[in-house]
Amino acid sequence: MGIEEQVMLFITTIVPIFIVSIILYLIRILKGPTVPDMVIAIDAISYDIAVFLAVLAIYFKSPILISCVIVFVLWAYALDVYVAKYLESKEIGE
Amino acid sequence: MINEILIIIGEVLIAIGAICDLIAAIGMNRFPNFFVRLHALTVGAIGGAFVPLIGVTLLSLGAEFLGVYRFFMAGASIVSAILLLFLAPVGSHAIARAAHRSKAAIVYPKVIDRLEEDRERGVIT
Amino acid sequence: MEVEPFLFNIVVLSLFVNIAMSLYGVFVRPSLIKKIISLTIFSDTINTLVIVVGFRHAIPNPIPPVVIEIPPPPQYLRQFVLQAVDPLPQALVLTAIVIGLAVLLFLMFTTLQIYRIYGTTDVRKISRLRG
Amino acid sequence: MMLHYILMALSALLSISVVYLAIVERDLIKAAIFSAVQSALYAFLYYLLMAPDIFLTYIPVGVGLYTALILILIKKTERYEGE
Repeated sequence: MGIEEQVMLFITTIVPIFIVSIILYLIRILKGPTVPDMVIAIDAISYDIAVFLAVLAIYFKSPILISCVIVFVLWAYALDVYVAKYLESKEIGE
Repeated sequence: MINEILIIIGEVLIAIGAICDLIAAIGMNRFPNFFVRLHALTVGAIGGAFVPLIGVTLLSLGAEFLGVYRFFMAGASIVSAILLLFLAPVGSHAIARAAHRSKAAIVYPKVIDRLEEDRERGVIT
Repeated sequence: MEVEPFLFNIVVLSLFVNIAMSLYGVFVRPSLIKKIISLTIFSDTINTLVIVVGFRHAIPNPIPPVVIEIPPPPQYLRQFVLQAVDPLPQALVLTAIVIGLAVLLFLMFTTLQIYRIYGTTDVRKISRLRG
Repeated sequence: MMLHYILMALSALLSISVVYLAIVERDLIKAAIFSAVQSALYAFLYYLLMAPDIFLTYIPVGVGLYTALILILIKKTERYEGE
């Protein structure tokens, strides 16, 4: 067994764990009793999906797809700052 | 020889990250209130995203079947890992501070809250 | 070879269900802000349908339409034509997303003026008022 | 090979539940947050449909700017629907 088949077998084994954790985070988003609970669950699901995209870029053998990860990590935390500014009851942008 | 060693180290780091993600997801569903769930978010951000991105860097440095662009892949993934290490605590701290100041999250199993007492007495703002 | 068209049909039918629900939100829900949220979901779903048109089934897997070997040898170009997806719908959708953002800004400004004049964002109350 | 189509179907099916909750929710802030989750799932679908340029445009617009503009609008008007 070559090194390529071994990496592909490893990624095929590891993918269901990511899918199960994404679905568990999504259950917390759908249930969440207050607004900050939903926001931190969205943070966690964003970082999880970012790692999942990086692993899938190896699986599809297309290295150009890795540039999506930088944008996703860079914009995932913006929702935190907006909701925090809203909850502190000040104007956004001052 | 060096390529196989890099690939094995990368696979071990990705496996650690996946298991940390599963633990963080279970904790996010079972913990009782907002301020306890922040601990699960920390496990999911550092153990579940920073460590496997370093693993992707090492694996793509060693994988020769990806072509010449594997160096681009390694550079992009390590840059995103460092960005995540800086940006994830900023967001979680901002949302925790706002939730405690505006009383948007209910703290149900609570023993004592020194910060709120100090704020009511006017010691800190 | 039987399972993959079934899964792809699930994707298309899910997008149709999303279109139906967002049209319900635009026509029935009373709040103007809920209408704006439904309209953004509607335009995003239409953009996704346009991209689904350009997707191709390729062996072993499709690749993005970017040539990553310079200068490309003829064997690589043949493999690229066999595997790459269609880049024309992606170029169209890229413009549609930005125009959607501009339309959202205009609708937001109009809603803000309505709230300043009438004092509400409920369309049932606005239609009952005069002047 | 099969994994590609399984992930596409899963992402589209999960987006149905989020869109339903975003339409029927009466608290408008929660509706805006569900809209952000729908943007993330659609971005994952764009990635699987092999359109990385759409991904690079749609993430700042869908997750960043749409949510920020709707939150500013709710801040200046009212939070609950139909009262």
